[in-house]
Amino acid sequence: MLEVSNLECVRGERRLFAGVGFRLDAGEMLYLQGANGSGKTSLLRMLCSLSPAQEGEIRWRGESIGKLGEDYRRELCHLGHHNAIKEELTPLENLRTSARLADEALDEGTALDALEQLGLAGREDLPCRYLSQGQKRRVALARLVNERRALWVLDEPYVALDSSAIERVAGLIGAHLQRGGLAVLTTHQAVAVAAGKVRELVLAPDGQA
Amino acid sequence: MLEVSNLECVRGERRLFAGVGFRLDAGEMLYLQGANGSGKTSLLRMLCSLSPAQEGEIRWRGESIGKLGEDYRRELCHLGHHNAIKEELTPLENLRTSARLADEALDEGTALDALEQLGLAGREDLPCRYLSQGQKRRVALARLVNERRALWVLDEPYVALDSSAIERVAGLIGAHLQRGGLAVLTTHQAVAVAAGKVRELVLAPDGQA
Amino acid sequence: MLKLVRAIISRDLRLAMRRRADIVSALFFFIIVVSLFPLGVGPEPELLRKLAPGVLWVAALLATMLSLPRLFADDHRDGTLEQLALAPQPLGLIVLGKVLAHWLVSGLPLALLAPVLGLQFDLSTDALWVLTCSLLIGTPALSGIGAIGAALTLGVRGGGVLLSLLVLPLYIPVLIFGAGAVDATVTGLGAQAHLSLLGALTLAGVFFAPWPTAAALRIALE
Amino acid sequence: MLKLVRAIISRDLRLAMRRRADIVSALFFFIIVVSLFPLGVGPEPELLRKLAPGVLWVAALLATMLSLPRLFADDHRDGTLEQLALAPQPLGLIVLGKVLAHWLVSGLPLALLAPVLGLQFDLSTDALWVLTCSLLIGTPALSGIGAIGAALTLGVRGGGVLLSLLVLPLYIPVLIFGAGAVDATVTGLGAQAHLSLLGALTLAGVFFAPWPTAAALRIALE
Amino acid sequence: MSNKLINWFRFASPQAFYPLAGRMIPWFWALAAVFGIAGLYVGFLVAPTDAQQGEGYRIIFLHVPASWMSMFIYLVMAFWAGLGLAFNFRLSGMMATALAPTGALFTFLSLWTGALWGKPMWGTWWVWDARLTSELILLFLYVGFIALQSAIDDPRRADKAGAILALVGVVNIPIIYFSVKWWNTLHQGSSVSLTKSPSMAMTMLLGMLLCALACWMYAIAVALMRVRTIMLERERHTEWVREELGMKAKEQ
Ligand code: HEM
Ligand SMILES: Nc1ncnc2c1ncn2[C@@H]1O[C@H](COP(=O)(O)OP(=O)(O)OP(=O)(O)O)[C@@H](O)[C@H]1O
Ligand SMILES: Nc1ncnc2c1ncn2[C@@H]1O[C@H](COP(=O)(O)OP(=O)(O)OP(=O)(O)O)[C@@H](O)[C@H]1O
Ligand SMILES: [Mg+2]
Ligand SMILES: [Mg+2]
Repeated sequence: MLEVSNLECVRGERRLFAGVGFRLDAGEMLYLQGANGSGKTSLLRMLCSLSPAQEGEIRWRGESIGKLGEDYRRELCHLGHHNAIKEELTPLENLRTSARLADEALDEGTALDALEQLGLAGREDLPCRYLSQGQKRRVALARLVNERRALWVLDEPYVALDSSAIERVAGLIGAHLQRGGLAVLTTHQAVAVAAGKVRELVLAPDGQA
Repeated sequence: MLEVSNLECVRGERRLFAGVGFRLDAGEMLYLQGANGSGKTSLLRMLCSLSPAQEGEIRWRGESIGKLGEDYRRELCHLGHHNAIKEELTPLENLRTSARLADEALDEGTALDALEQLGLAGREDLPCRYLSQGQKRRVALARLVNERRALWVLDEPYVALDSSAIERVAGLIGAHLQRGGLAVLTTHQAVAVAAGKVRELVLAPDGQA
Repeated sequence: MLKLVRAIISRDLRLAMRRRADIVSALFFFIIVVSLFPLGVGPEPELLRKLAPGVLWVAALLATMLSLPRLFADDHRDGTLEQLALAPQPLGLIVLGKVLAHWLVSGLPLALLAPVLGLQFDLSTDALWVLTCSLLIGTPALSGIGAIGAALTLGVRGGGVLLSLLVLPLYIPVLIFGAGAVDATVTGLGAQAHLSLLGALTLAGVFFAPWPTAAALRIALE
Repeated sequence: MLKLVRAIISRDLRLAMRRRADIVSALFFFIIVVSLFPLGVGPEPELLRKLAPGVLWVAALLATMLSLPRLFADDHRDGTLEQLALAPQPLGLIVLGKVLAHWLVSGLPLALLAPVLGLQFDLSTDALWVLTCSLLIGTPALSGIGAIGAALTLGVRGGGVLLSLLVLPLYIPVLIFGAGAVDATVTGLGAQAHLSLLGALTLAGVFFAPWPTAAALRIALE
Repeated sequence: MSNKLINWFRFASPQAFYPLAGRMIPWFWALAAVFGIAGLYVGFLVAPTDAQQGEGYRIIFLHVPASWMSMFIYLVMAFWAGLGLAFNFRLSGMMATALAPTGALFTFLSLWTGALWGKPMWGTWWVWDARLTSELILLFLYVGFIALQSAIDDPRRADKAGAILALVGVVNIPIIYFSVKWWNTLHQGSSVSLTKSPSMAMTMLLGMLLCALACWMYAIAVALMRVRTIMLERERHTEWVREELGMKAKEQ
């Protein structure tokens, strides 16, 4: 489904990586590894068509993602270093608004349930600015509970989470793969994801180009 | 040296913890644990006298830190969730400015050496906004290399770091303890710190009060 | 399509309600600037009446401009903008929603408050009417044009003031026709021509501006 | 002590140099606002000459005010402010350094630019001199007073506009004496009295303001 | 035909354009000097004193070409910028960046000479009429373009952001040009028929055209020089720039 070939990334005068290619099919996960600054985030942003690829091609269901445009974005769920939650809104509001903007309906019961799964019961109505670092991340991740889009691109989802939360998120990813979804994941905390086939890709330490 | 007794923290209408007490002597480290939102960051901020303690007392060398004021701050090094680096400045400039503001001299050679120890060689002169998440954290942590103040208060220093960087930081903390320093540390990624005696304190999961 | 625009508007309005201080303060800024000028200029009533249209319009313009940097900056900082850019719908529509919400929160209250302030300047009822109309018609253009500037300076260090630099010259025509309409009424000429030009500017501003804005946002995200 | 103040000033100046666009754009904002008012008011040269002192001073005030929100916000967001609050020296001194740096970057260039703009308004050489002097003497007070407002609104959502709300009324005395000094010169009276009052305001502003500011910062950090 | 096209695209790469520009610059300078001298000669020595305006009207030989160039350069700049945005040519962004300061200069000149002329003609340096105001906006657009580009340090991003601003600002050009027709303003609409005798109109037209050509050549020469500097700066890490600079170093 997702094919990447010969991708290259240049930042400033530094070539972060070149010739990166992989292929991901339904139910598979790519576990992207590499030292700090090796270009993982840059690669993920290219996958999301947020930044252009200098060289190489990214294809989704056989078509270049640049051409697909909105059709590609409709199947894509991205979670970056930032949480993309509003500090003024409560977790519940955050979750429902982000669903609405992604053109999905999410009723209150389902949303509450998702928050509870991430261990945020009792905090649904507290504005997010009062939450702790890890709780904010949990709110961002609660989106994944009802997310049915095919491709998940997750940049260090486990950051700031405690171990029980990490397990729960790993469980969500596993369930997604079992449903036939695809996932691309970076993390410095190796955590086993139960189901699905995991491919690994290691970005070589930089400074070699 | 550092004595904490009967500390209580209330946020909104929620009592995060109460009756927390511990004692830390030269060469010892406190490893503060607890689930997301259990109040670790809140506790550390109290230790730094950034927020007042509703109840209980914190003493340093036998005197209340409120009374000591500047004398206490002169012996304290705090690293929070935020990196406290300026995106416009280069790692080198960031390191030297923060030393200058802490009233310490840091010549260029030493600073470069510190950056190299954190694996930032080659990035000394790149404005920090271009650095990756982990590299930014490394810049913040490079301060620790030449830090000789007695008490280190570190809030999740390992976040976003790759495993080699984590080891190096753990080494720095170990060396600090061996020099007779004190450290208070929270992290969700259990990492062994080589030297020194480690006390553990677990904040009970919240929602019990 | 319309659903999305509505969703954005309702989200932005809700956020604005949470930060109500923002709206109230923009209004107070407006009031203070309007009252400040007579203070700097001197108390002659004749002079003041002459100043009124210009001062009111410039104050409205500055009040709008001050709220512009945050139009996208908050969303940018916390990563929401990235999510919006990845939404399946065209980004231009989302921007349109944000522009409309911005007007509801900044321009509309100003227009409604203006006649009260105009009273202090001893303006005639006619002139007050035209003032309100001109602000109602003209302020959406300010939001639209401002959005382009806000997107272009997004993430650029020192963006706030650079934004004013980019946007103020583009505001000049709106100011000329807006203040001109009131002036024309004060001096007994019809305001019709000015108002329809203002309307044209607004239509162009609101419906054309979102597209370059969306392009600029994508560039800022790169 | 002095070393610390110097260190802060040099750090802030360096940051300002990195974001040079900021300084340049503040100046352009000043220029644009000064040219904008006549536009709204009308082209009569007699009227313009009367307006000049008020317009120039108000524009300087607005330009200063626009740069205020970032006085502490950047440091707050990235955690530097926490580090500064934990520094062994009194926070008030650090604030003093930041206030002086802010003046060097915002007030000083405005004061130096003002006479050039005043020329366009057909002001006499005397009036231009007094204008520059009044700005040189008065703008530090703007930075000092502004710092209090910036600290009080730090981290408060919608702080930017709330800040104007808090600060503008406190700026009024500075504006009155500043514009008054120029006015007095234009009308042939001496500017002496106004200027010395302005000086007193500045001394009070710069050396008294850092302490409440420091207290407000500590509260903002809690 | 396809051959020609390929040739064109060859010069769209900085590497190929750099030496070409270098060879052309002296020619443009020379042409600018020739046209300039000729224009000034016609303008100051041949053209007769105006009956109403005295000698003061001769400022027209600077004012009109500067005004034309200010608008024309903006159009060219917007064209290059748009091209860069659409097709991602490296060269076009550089061209736009290189043109902006010259355009700003001419706009400034137009405003300045206009103001100087306005004092004797209208009795005031400045009025807020449509043409003058829109020309002032043009200056701010140029300045905004330059400020925006210099505030963004990634050149590709700077190019794109600048391009959007330039394209949005294009609406201002027809406003400047037609403002004298659309609104009833102080500024005169047609210039060449402003004098009475046809022979004088001819010499004036000639002088103005010569000055305009001189400005044109000057603008091209300066833009090419600037674009060469920009190329070296932006591509300083490529092989050809290193060679270029290395060769220079050896020559000296
Ligand atoms: C600062 C003030 C002024 C500005 C910004 C300005 C701007 C311009 C511009 C943009 C043009 C070229 C447009 C065109 O070719 O149609 C132009 C042309 C011209 N201007 Fe001005 N102008 C100013 C003042 C004046 C004054 C005071 C006079 C004379 C009384 C004057 C006389 C002319 C003439 C004769 C032309 C040639 C028109 C033509 O090409 O047919 N301008 N000016
Ligand atoms: N203008 C520039 N010049 C040189 N290097 C740059 C420039 N911009 C970015 N870089 C480098 O590009 C890399 C970006 O890496 P990226 O953020 O993709 O890393 P990452 O693999 O996600 O790291 P982390 O694990 O820390 O999140 C960094 O090494 C950074 O130093
Ligand atoms: N106004 C409030 N009302 C109720 N609860 C609040 C309020 N403000 C803060 N809290 C709660 O206080 C706690 C703050 O926790 P703190 O940031 O100290 O957690 P932490 O242990 O550092 O967590 P993490 O591991 O995620 O960093 C959170 O559980 C938060 O929900
Ligand atoms: Mg990363
Ligand atoms: Mg925490």
